[in-house]
Amino acid sequence: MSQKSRSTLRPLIALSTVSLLALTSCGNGGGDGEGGTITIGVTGPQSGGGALYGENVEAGIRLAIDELNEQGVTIDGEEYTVEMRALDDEYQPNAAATNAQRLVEQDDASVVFIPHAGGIHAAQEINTSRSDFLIGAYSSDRRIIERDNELTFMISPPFVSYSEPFIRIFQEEQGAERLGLLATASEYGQQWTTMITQDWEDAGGEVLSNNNFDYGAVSDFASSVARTLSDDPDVILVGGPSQTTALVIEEARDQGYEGGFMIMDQAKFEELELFTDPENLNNSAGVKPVAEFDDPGTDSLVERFAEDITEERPITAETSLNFQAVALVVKAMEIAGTHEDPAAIREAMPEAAAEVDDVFRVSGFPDEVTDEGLLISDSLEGAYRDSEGNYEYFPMDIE
Amino acid sequence: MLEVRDLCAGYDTVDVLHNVNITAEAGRLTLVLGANGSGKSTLFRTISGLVRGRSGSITFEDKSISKLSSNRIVRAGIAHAPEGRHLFPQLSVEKNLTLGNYARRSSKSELKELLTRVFDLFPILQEKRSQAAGSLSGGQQQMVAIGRALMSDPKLLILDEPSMGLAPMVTEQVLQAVAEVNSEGTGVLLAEQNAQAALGFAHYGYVLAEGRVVLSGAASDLQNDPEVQKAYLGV
Amino acid sequence: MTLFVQQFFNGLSLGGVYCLAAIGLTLVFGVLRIPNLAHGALYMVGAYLTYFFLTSAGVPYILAIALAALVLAGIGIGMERVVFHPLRNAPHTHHMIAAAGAMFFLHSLIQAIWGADFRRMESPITGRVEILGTQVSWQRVTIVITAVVVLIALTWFIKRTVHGQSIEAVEQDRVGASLVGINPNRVSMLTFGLAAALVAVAAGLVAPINLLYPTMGDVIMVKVFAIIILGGLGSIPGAIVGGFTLGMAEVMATTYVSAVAGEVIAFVVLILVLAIRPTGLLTKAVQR
Amino acid sequence: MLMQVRGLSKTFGGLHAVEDVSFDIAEGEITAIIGPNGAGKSTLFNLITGFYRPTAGSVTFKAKDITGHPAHRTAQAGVARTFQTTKLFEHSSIAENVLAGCAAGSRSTLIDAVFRTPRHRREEKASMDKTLELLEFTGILEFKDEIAANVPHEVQKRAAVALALATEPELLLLDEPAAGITEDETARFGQLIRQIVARGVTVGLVEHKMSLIMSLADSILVLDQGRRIAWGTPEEVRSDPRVIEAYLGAGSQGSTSQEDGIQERTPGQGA
Amino acid sequence: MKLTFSIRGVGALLVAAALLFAPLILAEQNYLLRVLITGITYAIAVYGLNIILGFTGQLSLAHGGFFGIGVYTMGLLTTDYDWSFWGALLAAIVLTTVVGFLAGLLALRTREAYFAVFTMALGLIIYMIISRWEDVTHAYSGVLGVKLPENIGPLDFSEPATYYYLLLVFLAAAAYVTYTLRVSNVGRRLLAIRTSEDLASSIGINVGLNKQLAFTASAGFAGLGGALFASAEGFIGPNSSSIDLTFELLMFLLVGGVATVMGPIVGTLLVLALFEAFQDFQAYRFILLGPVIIALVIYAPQGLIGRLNELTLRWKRRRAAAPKTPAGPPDSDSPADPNDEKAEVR
Repeated sequence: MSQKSRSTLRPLIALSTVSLLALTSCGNGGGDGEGGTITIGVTGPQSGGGALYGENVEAGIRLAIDELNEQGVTIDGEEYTVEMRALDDEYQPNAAATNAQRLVEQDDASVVFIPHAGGIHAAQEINTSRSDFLIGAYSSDRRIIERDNELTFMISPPFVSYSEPFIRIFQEEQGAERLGLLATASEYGQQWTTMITQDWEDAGGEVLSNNNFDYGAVSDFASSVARTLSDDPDVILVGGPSQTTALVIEEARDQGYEGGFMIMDQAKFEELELFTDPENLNNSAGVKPVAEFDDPGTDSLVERFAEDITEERPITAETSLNFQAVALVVKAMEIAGTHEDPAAIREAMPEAAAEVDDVFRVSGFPDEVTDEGLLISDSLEGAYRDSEGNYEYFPMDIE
Repeated sequence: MLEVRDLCAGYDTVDVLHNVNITAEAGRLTLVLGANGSGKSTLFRTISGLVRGRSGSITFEDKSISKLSSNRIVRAGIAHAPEGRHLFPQLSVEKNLTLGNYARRSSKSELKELLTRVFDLFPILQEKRSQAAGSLSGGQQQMVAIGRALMSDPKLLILDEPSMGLAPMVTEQVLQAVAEVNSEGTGVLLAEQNAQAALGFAHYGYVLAEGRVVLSGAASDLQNDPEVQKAYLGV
Repeated sequence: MTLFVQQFFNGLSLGGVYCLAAIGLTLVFGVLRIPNLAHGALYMVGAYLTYFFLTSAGVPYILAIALAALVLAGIGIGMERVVFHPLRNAPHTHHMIAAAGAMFFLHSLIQAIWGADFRRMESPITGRVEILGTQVSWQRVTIVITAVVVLIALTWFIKRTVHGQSIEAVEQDRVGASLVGINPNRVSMLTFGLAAALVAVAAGLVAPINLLYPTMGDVIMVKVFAIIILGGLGSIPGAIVGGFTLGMAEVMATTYVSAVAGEVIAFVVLILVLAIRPTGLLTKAVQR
Repeated sequence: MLMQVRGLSKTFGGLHAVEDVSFDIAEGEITAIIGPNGAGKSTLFNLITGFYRPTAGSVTFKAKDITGHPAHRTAQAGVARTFQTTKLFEHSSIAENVLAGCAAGSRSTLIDAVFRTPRHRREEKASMDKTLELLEFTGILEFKDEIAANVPHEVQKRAAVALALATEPELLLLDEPAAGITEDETARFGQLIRQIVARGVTVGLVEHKMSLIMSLADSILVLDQGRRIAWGTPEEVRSDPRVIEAYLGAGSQGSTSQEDGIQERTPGQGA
Repeated sequence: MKLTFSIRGVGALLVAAALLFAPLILAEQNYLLRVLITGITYAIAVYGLNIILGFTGQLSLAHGGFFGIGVYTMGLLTTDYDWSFWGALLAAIVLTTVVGFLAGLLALRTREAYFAVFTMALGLIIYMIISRWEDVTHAYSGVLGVKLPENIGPLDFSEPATYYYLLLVFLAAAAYVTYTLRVSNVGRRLLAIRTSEDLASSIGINVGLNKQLAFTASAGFAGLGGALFASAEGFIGPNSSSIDLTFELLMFLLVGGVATVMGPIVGTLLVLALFEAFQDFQAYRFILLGPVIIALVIYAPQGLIGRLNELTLRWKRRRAAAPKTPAGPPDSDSPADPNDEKAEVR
């Protein structure tokens, strides 16, 4: 009897020991005292369906930090090393907020990067009240800056910026009338769809049946594609994760579709090209590939991404925009003379925008940081791949 | 051939068998009598490895089988047609029968021979060979159960109350078949409530009551023994 | 009309994949009475293994699927031994939770090995064929043909071979099976191995028209549960009929109603079936 | 008559498990149901206690028709039962088992329990008293804190009776109460059954151990192949040729001649 | 019996004291307080799960869904419809209870694995509705600005510690109800059903009705937990109704101990602490945690508290010089089923 009970108890003892150890280790996760380290916090999906996305964001932050440390960071006359601490939130809003608070309290982070709208919203519930930290919001959901949260800056251009040039290309230049809807059924896809539907109709076009479906949950999307094509559209809105988007485009081409695609900004041309025959992408509008920018730092970042992160996939805006944002925020710390006061850092950001080193200017570096927290770049462009497979770039107004 | 010595067995906190001693000779028909609840089924289930004995020994052809699993025991030559039959109801009669040969893995021709033997014994099964076993009448199901046990070409056939739930005429038929199998040289260990009918065929008999052997003897002797009646009716 | 024919083939290929995935689950349930929640994770591992053999090892496509099936069968057997065998006498709750643990483990493991990236598995089978006036890709034709071939082979295995028969025997009567000399332990392992192999084939077939990622099995698992409930837990013909029915229903609902209808139809069917006939539509009333 | 059973039948897919069985259970008596394996005794039990719904016939308890009532209503009406394979709440202590029997009949709701209303406290007290009394009555008080699965079989048997008695039945139906216990234990169990009757609870039982039945029962119902073949006092039943035939097969006349070659064995002695 | 209770009582008191003083100890550690707050809202839902799983033995996989209904009732009513926290809280409980009742009518016609699969489908449908019915739930956009409780006199619930104590009151209520269930006739009726439905109905327990009530109450608790969660978080999204959540709740319960009083809270906080601790393993923590879950189920299925209860009982019995323990059943591997022995003809 006693033998049996001992063996049954063992896992429990192990479990409680582990958890006790873990709890005590929670307490001393912080930096090595004042002066030495600046911690940049990140909470994003590292597991589950969004893991790759999270990895890309982290890559940008890590590359920026490496570069910064090479150059040296001096705040108020003192040398600092920048560190990244990333936690997994599995794309869950409440987990993101919890992580943010943990990063702030236990790792002394004063800036936390969050790459999804839900997590940003949840963190905004606490970042000016229960805790005190600056949110680096990587999401193009405009509500983020409309909440008047003083400690948020929005890294990616709001997706509304794409609507006007997209419609211009297809409606005005090509005379397209019938718009099919085949985007992912996520929050983001729905917002995009609503926006495009309204703008397209306002511009005099016809919007066909909504065939949005969850790119992550459907095992075979041929039927949604077929249904969209049966309406005979001139152009189709697609978009979600690049890889799935590529398959949707390919399926449509395979089923004989020859019209154009408007590609939501979540998908990137450089990734799409990897997952389907690039010819399938002809006559599509979307986000300009990072490598196509000719900003001063572009080439070096592309190279370093391939060297330090991976050669298996190309660098995308998820990496480059966060790369830029980290540089911006650290520069703001230098200008503000503090790495601990989020409000001061935020306040210094507009000034910092002009002073960031060229090596961090990669893909439309922000020229301006608005009062509400939007990073605006005059040089940001969209991309159109014509029927020959050549890219043309068009300017975009961030609004 | 089969020797059960001082066997105790049961389930969980229930002891069913108390020091049971039984011998089944090769080629003979050994009868185990007893009212229900007397432990016949438990005895058989212990022999065929479905229940582990708590103590005592079971040897078959001088080898101990008390630690073997039931598939090993079948391979050793003991086939058990259990109470409740435990057929594969949705499989055809023929499938049920061929599965009976599972442990033996006989060659095709041997299999055919065994099958013919069963069909000779129970001609009705040949007619119903492709029907689902579960759709047969009780008597026919019992025939399938016996047939399935015979398909392993056993040296000892254990039959647990083959007459249960059967009409007297069918019982007669089934018992006749058992006698025939026995006369062809297969040892049989048979449990029956229907003592009189079975004693007519048997060579030797044991009477179980409340998990103990209370009587044993040549079948002819048991046939008119009032003690048998006492064991059943508690007179 | 072309749309219908097109969708019919889509439904057929989807149904074929569902079938293969569902049969394993239903077999495991029939023999061990376990609803194996890790089945979707096995599907995912199967897809990655096919990917590995095809791209990294350079094995031809169909052979890659076969190899993946073989390896996954081993994993399935291991899972039976390590996770479910020790729990064979435990209440069903425990199985489900342990299976969830196994599922989380496999997700993490695959992510650790192959990363969280979406992966595209290019099928060497390209091009299209015209059937009844519509273009159907050879890959889909391959799916349907392979599914049918595997289903026939499986039926032959179950019905005609000794090992296959032992599965059916244990499913129908455990005691009877022991008495004819069938080792229930071995049948459990065999069933798990077979189930894993089948789900690997399903995954290998569908991978080229889909993407690989560590949580790719989550979606299919729910559908597969819907299928085996529809067909009756433990029933192979039920899983086949249920698989094709659901595949077809999903495709047709997406085409003629809406995308959301296609997504929810599995659950609606599930709830309706359980509400009307809790033991599944195609099961005969089982005697107690 | 406490309970009247008339023309009770039950078929399972064409098989007549119980066919046209009628008998009475008289108040304050012990009625036994016997028969060979598969005679339909347990089915009859399940029909009377509402676990099965009869195909035909009626069951009247205290002049009220309870035919086809679900099991819990039958129990609430005053018919308690035990099961063939002793059923207990095996992970609970013996006392908790009996308390469960008290709980079944209690009227108190969760609201009462949460707010500890007087009714709740009264019932809790009464339940505990009743439990202790029943454990004492069945002679297993010393096991009250033991987990049911761990106690000897005899104790389990008695606990099952205590549990059934906790529902305050007027009729207690015991399904093979003496299966799997030794002769001494069986004898003691017989005494317990008599004491139960002395408490004013009528007893019906299915049993194989003839020694117990013959010494205990006031009347015996004999079933064979689902039909009633005899119903009467132990003496009547014992000498009824149909009963002997059912048990021993045709041709047995209960001959008294004793011949040589028969070794009589005393229990436990072995070969 | 007295001694057992006192040991268990001491344990319970320790946990209670730890919870009570947590905000003081944690002081400025808002993060840990936040983990605790989230943990408590989950634990309340776990108490709900405990009622149906622990007391009637039916595995419900719809509880993530019920939790989600609570989350969204609170979330939507206090924002789009501008209800007060308290009104929305009541509505959340009532709505989940009603949904639970209706679902129970269908679900409880099935048992065991079927019940589990049925409720899983139910949970998924709830999730589908929440994540797709954009006009009402805002789907993936989520709901911003869920209200905290309105101040009561000097109590300012925007202060995390104050809100924490409010949650503690609800938690205590949930634990108390569970305790009461365990030691009262109502709970005994349910436990009876869990062990054997036949035996339960043989002693006059209306199995169907009691299961229905248990499932309903169980859903209600999940809704309460969800509503409190929504308010605590401020922002909610469809994830709070997902099947993953169901499995997390289940894991909390299993680690703590099914059918115990302290199990849900101890299990929830312990596992959450583990999750937080293993954050450094990031995506790969389940390579470790997966096997831990399996090992727990195999080696300690009664959970931490269940195990402790057993040990105290055994210790107590040894001290009391227990009556001779009968020999246990042999370690048999055979598939024998004692019921077969005397099976009646079907």
